Amino acid sequence: MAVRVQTASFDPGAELNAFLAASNGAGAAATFTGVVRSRPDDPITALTLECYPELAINQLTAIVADATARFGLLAATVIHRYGTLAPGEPIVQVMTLSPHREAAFKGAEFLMDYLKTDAPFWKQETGPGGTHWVEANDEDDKARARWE
Amino acid sequence: MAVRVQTASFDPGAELNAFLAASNGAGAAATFTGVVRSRPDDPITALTLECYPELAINQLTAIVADATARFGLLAATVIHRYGTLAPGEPIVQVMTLSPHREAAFKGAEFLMDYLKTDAPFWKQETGPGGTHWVEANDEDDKARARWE
Amino acid sequence: MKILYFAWLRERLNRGEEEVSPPDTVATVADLIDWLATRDEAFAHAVEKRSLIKAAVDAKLVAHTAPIAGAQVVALFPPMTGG
Amino acid sequence: MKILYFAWLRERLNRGEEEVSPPDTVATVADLIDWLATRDEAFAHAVEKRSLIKAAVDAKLVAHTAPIAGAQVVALFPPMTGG
Repeated sequence: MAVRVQTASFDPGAELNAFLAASNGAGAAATFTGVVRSRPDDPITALTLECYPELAINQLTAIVADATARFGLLAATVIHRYGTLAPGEPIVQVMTLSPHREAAFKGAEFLMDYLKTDAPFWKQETGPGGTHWVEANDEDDKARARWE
Repeated sequence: MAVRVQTASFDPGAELNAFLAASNGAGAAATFTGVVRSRPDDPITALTLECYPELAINQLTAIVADATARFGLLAATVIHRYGTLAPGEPIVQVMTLSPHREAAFKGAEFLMDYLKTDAPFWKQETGPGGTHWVEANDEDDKARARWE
Repeated sequence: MKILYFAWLRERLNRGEEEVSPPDTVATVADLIDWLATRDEAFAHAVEKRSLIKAAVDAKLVAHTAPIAGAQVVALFPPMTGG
Repeated sequence: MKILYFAWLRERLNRGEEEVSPPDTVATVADLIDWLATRDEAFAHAVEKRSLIKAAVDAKLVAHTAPIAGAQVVALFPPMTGG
């Protein structure tokens, strides 16, 4: 069980390999990697994430403990960056380990849904039209609500 | 869209990084990695996967095309090994890419559920008690049925 | 026509493939299984529970009702357990 | 008591933190927001829609009804948009 909140970049593949190396006989690992997106019709030149690190650590630790108990996970890791990121850079990675694939998938989805609404990060997008704060998304509230 | 059926081992993290490097502005990647499990109460010394490669390629290609259309995936990769594997070695990896996390997760789950029942691989476990064929699992049929 | 066998079906028959020339009356996968069973007791026993036998014709997964006319390779195997 | 502000709330107030000494009648997060609003028009305007303001007391996420007695740090911020 590990939670990391950092400004430094991370290597998604190296993190997955390190997670699997500690898997200790379990069979199923699910990984979610969120990267800074930029589409031709909505180009982004930079994404800045503001963070309240102490609260982020507390919230993510609680969410990981909750997911671990709820889905019987053998391990779970959340890595979340903040600061200014370029398109294509990884923002977040969630990894779960379970004897069976369903719990691994469900655990990773649960972690992502909760951290979207409950972890203190705020996104600010910079594009050709300037810089704006990303608004909280009703879809994210709905995604979280389905676990309740 | 890529399907690989191989006896050679693969590096889960290197595969994830290569997949992300081609992500081309999309935001959400889901990965499932299946590894040879071995528990103290049910130790396995080797797992041998038999395969019918021509049919495996055909089936996996069709499953990936189906998942791509169904969930609007921007990319999907399936890597599946056969031959004799040791505990801890990766067997299968599925990766999906989408603008949004829900489609990425659903696509990866769909691919795993279908390939469990519809791709021509057969597992044989070797442990202290000898070697036996793994029986097809009702749970896997149920998991597949939920998409129909 | 080449027949391929996989997994425990291959083991129980003690062969991974064979060449056969079924008569024209053998039109479907089901017919082929019936016909193979008349020639070989081990095969008849192994395929007793037909729901445990899956089939592919020329590397396409098919139902037992599928025709085999013109097929080069028919594969017979137990339910799949990959992933 | 230290107050922290984040994201657009921080920008609109033009400060990330401040030290305040609310009177004892300010018992909850809601009271604190009301009290801060009386002191500062920009703040009053920024928190007009109270449902858009989240709070943490000593790095624990809380409801507006939570007490602030003894708190060292109260953080106020918009809905979170991480992930």
